Amino acid sequence: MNYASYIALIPLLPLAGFVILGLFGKKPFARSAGVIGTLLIFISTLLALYTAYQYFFVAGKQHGIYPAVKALEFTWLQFSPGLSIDMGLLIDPASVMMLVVVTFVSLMVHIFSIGYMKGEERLSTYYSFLGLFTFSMLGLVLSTNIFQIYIFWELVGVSSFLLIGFYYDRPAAVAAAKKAFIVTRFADLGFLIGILILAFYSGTLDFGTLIQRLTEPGSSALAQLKGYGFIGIPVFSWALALLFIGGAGKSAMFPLHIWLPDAMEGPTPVSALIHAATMVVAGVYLVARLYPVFVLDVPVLQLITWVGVISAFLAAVIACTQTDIKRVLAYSTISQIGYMLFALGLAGYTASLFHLFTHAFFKSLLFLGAGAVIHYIHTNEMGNMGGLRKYMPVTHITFLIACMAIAGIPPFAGFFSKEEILLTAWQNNQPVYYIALLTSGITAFYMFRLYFSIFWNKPLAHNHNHHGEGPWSMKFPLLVLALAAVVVGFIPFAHYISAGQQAAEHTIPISFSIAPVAMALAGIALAYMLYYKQNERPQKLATAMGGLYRLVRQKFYFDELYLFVTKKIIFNGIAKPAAWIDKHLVDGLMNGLGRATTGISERIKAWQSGSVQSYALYFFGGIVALAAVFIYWWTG
Amino acid sequence: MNIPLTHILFVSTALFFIGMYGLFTRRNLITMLMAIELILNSVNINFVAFNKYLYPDNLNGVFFTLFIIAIAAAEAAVAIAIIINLYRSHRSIDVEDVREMRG
Amino acid sequence: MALDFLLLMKQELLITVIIFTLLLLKIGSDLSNAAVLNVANGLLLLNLLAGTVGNQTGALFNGMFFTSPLIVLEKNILSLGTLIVSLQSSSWLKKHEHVPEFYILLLCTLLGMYFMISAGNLLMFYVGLELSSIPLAAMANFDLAKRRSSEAAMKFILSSAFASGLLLFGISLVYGATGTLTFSEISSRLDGAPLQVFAFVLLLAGFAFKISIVPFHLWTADVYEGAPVAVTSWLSVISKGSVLFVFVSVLYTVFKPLAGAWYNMLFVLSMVTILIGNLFAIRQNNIKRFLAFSSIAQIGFILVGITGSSQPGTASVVYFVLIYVFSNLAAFGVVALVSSVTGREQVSDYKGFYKTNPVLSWVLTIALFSLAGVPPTAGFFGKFFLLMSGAGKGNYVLITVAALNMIISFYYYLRIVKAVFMDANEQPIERLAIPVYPKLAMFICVAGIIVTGLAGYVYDYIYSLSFGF
Amino acid sequence: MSLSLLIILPLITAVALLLCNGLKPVRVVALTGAVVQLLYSFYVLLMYHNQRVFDGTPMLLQENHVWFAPLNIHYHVGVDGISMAMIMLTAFVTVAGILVSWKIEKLSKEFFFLLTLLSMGAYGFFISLDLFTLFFFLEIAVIPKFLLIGIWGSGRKEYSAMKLALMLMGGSALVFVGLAGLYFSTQTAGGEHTFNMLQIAQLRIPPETQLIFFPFAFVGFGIFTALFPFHTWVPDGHSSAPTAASMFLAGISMKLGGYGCLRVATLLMPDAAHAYSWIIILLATVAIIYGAFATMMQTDLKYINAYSSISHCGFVLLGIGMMTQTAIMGAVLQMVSHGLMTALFFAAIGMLYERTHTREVAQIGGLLKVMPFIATVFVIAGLCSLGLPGLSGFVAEVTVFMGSWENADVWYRLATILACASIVVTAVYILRAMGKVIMGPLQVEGASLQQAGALGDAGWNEKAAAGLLIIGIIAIGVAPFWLTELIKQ
Repeated sequence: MNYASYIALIPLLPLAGFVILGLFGKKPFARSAGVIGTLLIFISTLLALYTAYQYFFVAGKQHGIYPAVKALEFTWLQFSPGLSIDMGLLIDPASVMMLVVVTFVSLMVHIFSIGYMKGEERLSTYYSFLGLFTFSMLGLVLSTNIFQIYIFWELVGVSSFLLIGFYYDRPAAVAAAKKAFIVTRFADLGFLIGILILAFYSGTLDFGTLIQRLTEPGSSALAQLKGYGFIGIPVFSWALALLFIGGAGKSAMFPLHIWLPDAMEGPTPVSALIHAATMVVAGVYLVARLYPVFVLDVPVLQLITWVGVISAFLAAVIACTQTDIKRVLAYSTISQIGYMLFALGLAGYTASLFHLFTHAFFKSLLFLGAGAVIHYIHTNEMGNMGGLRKYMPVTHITFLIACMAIAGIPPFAGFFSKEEILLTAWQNNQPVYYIALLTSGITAFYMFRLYFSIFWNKPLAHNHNHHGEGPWSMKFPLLVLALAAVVVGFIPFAHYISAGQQAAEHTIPISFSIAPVAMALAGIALAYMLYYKQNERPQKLATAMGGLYRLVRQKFYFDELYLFVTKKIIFNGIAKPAAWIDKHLVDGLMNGLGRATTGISERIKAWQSGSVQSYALYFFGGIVALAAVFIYWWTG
Repeated sequence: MNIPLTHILFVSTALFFIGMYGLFTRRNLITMLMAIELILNSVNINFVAFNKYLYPDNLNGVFFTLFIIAIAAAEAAVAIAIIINLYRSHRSIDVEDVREMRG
Repeated sequence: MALDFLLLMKQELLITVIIFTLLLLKIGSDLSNAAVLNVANGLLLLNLLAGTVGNQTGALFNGMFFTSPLIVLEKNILSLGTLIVSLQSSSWLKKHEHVPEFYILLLCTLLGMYFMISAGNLLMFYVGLELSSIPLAAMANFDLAKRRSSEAAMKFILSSAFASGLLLFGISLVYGATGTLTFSEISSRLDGAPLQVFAFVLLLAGFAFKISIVPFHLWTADVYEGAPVAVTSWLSVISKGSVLFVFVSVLYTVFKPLAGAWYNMLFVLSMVTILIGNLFAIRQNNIKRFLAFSSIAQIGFILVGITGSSQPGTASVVYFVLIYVFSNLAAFGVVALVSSVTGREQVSDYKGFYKTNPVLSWVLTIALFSLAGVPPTAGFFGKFFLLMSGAGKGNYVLITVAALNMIISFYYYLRIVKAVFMDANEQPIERLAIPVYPKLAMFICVAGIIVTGLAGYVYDYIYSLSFGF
Repeated sequence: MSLSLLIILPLITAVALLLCNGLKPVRVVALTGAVVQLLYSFYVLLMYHNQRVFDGTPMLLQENHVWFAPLNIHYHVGVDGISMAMIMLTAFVTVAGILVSWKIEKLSKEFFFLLTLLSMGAYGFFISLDLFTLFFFLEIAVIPKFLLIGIWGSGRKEYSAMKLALMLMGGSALVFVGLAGLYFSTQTAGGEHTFNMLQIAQLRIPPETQLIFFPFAFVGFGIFTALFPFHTWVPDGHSSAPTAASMFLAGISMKLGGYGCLRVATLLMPDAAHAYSWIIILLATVAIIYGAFATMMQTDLKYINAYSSISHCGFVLLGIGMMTQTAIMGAVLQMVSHGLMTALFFAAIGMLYERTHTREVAQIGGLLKVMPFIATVFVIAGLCSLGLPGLSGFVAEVTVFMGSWENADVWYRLATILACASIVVTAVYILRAMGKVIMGPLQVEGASLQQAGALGDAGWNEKAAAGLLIIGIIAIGVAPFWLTELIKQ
């Protein structure tokens, strides 16, 4: 079966959008940028769906699994024989799934943006950046080679930077964009070094070969990796942990999560696309990609698990105290990705990817809904909202669906995937299970806190809105995504996507679902109590919690900690001395040589006294010295 | 009468250093010129003495002396002309007054 | 014999004829200055041309006088330099009352140099040396009314007399030690005894005085500064060049048995000379004085080449002197023109020079670059070969010191360039018209600077004539 | 059609420039010369490709003429992939440099003359196979810089020009000693010493000799490429230079050093290079990290780019010091990439400066609003500098890292990791500058918002210059395989 011809088009069409709108955005396409961009991604989406159809239903399984196919591959950069960066298109269940998710969500965001960004001066720039991002993300998911994934990893990073900083004249947006890029760059450093280690010992950068070389029985590469150590830890663990740091950075995992909430400075549709559905799950995807390798090292899996759990819990707690609706959603994203990661750490490959899949839909729906709200009311602050259900019926309903989905209320999508994850945790690690269960309760609470605050609570104080809920271009994506949030949970995910050979199809016992659903309902009930009507209770509660509340409200002072490290330690402690040393010591040395020369020159001026007698004396002295030295001391 | 060569060389060397001393200490330009003549004369004595004592079979040394005397005369002539000219502009033939250029 | 005599001594004879011609002109007619200049330059050109034909190796007067293609080449280089100096000084001489005398003195020194180069005997050498230096003292005083000119002449004649006294003392000791004055015999009788080394040191000092090796250099700057520019350029290029030629051949042939001793001496002297020359050159404000010290540093580099004591050694020294003639005379040409028209000789006077005199500025810059050793000017090749010759001995300390000293020398050459191109000046030197003769001289110099280096043939030719051991 | 034409064409251009009169002819002649040279470079590339198919030898299109027979000095030129890459770089940067300085009115004839002379030096240097020829062209390329900075520069231009010239001269003095040492330790079949690099490579200099002369050659060339601690000419020189001169300096001139370190020092004296590699790596790592941190504190855009050049050139030296095939390839890639990128960066800074008359980061902001093209150029240069995939910087850095990692020694690895870490620091300072100058609220010191808003965007010449360099950067970044194929031996 030959995929190459059209699969290559899936990422290349958005790229074409980027190039066309980037170069000619000003003159011919200033008005039609949105349509052009949307059209291209629409074709991409159709092709992606067709690919999925072809892959899952036409080609089907071979020997009980869906085969991994390289639709296209060429050498991009040859390092040494056997070691090269190859660019290719890898088609396997995970990548096809991601293909669908990315193109679909991207299409929705493109459509939504037509309405949302209307009147924006730099519309073509916006759409070209969206194209660049979509291209990069698609390249990332289709990677055949660990370096290819790194390349696109960086590219999504920069598109994220560009889009966060889209409103470039707002200092906050600029700061957020820089923060996002630098924090993820720092994580990517780990990724890069991890790649270097793995590549050196396994002698390849290709995913397939790499996995095969490391997992084959009696693998010499694995033996070497486990044999050598650095500071008492095997190189293998270093490599995987470093790779994971890369993933954690992109996925905003604790303690590298600080960039994601700030990233909300970008246009809201961008947040929906990049910071909810696609780019931030790249870390999960990376670990999933190399899952057979990660499985070989238990300590790293545990690291992943605990990072995931802690992130899930902490982010959920922080989300309860935030008042900026996009920030709440951002923390909820961190929390949900934490779920996916600890599921991976606990061998729940399918569960994790399933949650990734469902999360993409309901989270982008939440963001787009939030976008619609912001579009309507021109503020992000929860305190300024309330009673919007009357004005924005479509948004209200779809938002509610999404909230139910994320809270894990059956039969919405989130329920199924979260259930899988909790089951995995229950089976493998009980403490994690309990924390996760608690977290899911908190999730339901803060989501409904958000929901009630926006749509119920106090009535809208003054409505100076002249336009309605928004054009159809905004409502349509909400409806489509809401539909998806309802139905995608019913897909028999495990049938299609599973780790390695075992196609583990199992059903979850009904009895297991009782606890999580009960937790979720409890959370909702609490939110209802506190936020359904305007009242004093939340305030009182916050006061009662005192220091704890402040700690959480200030996000555990992570930003301040980072600020301290960068400003005080790196800036004042390293960079300033370096610049000083360069100016005064190193350059001073060079200038000093010059000064010394002129100084000596000035000092010996007196030799040239102008008196002919002293000249003769020097003359004679020269003879005496020469004669003395060369006749008596230095002969031969 | 047999004066050894060393005696004569001693005289010439003494003359040489007397000339040197004169050159270094006298401030009058003419006197300095005379001191230089002393040095040249010490060389002359050397040549003649070597010729007489060591290599009597040719007259290289003696001839050299003749040339030195002649050239010294020319040199003195030019030098005195210059000193006269110097006196015109400086109104002095003290070497210490003639050190405008230095450094 | 008669024909041999004519052929082998043709340059000396020709110069003598020219001297007498000029003498007769002086006595017999009252030609205008311009006419005298035309005649003199024509005769000098003739002299240069005569040097290029019918050359052969041979000795006259029982080895007193010796000539070979290399020697003829060396003389030709001097003739060329003389012609250039003469062309350049025309704008100064035109206003002077004693033009024929100047030429007579000049040519007397040239004749002295010829004899010195061709000398096969210490007596001949001494006569040539004196003939080339006594008239120079008179020439240094040629700006009769200027205080500094007199001072320079006084310093020169006293120092020079003192130096020749010491040189003679050395010669007398050599004579005492070997019993001969003939070069070829001396070298066979030397064995490195302390007395001989001492005699050599005295001789070396005599040479060192003429070519300004530190610490025998102190007269140089004062005399260069005080003397008229034409005389300064003559002193710094032709006079030095001639003594260098003799120095090399004397070291390589006569004092070959003392090579161990003089190698070490030159090793030390060259480093000291480069360093001191550079250090003094850094802060000079008078451009002539500056060029004096820079030429001292140049001598240090030449000494590095001489230490090579090989065929490349001789070749590179002769080659460098040729390049030095072009480079230094190009610089002096500009200085002479500026000085003769405006009387300004300070480095600071040259600020903003490029704005008013672009052509002169470029000539000066190219000359300075050549002196500094920047490609593609010939100076680069000259210095490269000198240092390579020195490196041939395997003494990399010397080479490294010399090479690093190039940095300092760069500094002061670039300082002038900076003044010319970059500095602002309230009263720059006005736009100067360049008369024909100086223009011609500059053209020759610049062409020489460019061609001598890039055309490998020149070096090949010099190399083929050279000798070493 | 021969390789020497690469030297002769600029020479003709230079002479033609001297004969020109008036602003317009001068510009046209200079540009025509550079463009013809660019086209001819492409032609040479083509010839090289064609010949390489048939001919197995590494050096192609050789020309060998005796220059100074007594010393066995030849005019000997030829190209291999590395020199071909450098020639293309030079051609690109030259055209861009001339385009950027289109508007220069002060002594424009001299300006373009010196630029052309400088490029001639670079071309000659890159094609030389004889150490003498190489040294000759190396020095040719020094003095024009002095004049360019001193006459057309800004700020403390005389001081910077002098510093640059003296330090580079110091470098070439050391190079000279190294070359002399090499020369005298060779002995060809005919009993002569030789400067011929191909012969020297085969002769195998005795290791003891290598140990003596390697430091001279390496440090000497190293000064040209900002080897720590001899890098201090870089910030001052670059920041005082006029735009085109900065582009030449960082884009071409610093590459002379890297190329020399590789070609002369390392490849001709491999034993010594191995022995000293830890020192090279140490210095390179220090340069990378320390340069990056020092950059963070700079407030002048040109200083930022100059210091970052120190850091980036550290990668070149690191690659050379690591001595693996891949690392060396990375070093060459980095030279080409950095050449294009930094030239672009300086071009962008120059364009900004021309309009805002300040280079202080604190005094300008939000320029994307008024000059989108220049701002975009700036962003692209910045992203290339911080190693974004798809632009050339990434390819080069990654290749250096991969190559460095091939050394299994722990300290080498540590150095590699530190070098990798610099990409984060690079991101910090690039984004800081970018965030302030390009993004944020519009601000131009000394101009009201209205005046600032009226500042124009790039003219055709600036667009062409930037476009040319960006094409190069993207061509390498998107499809590095053609370049690595070219470089590979």
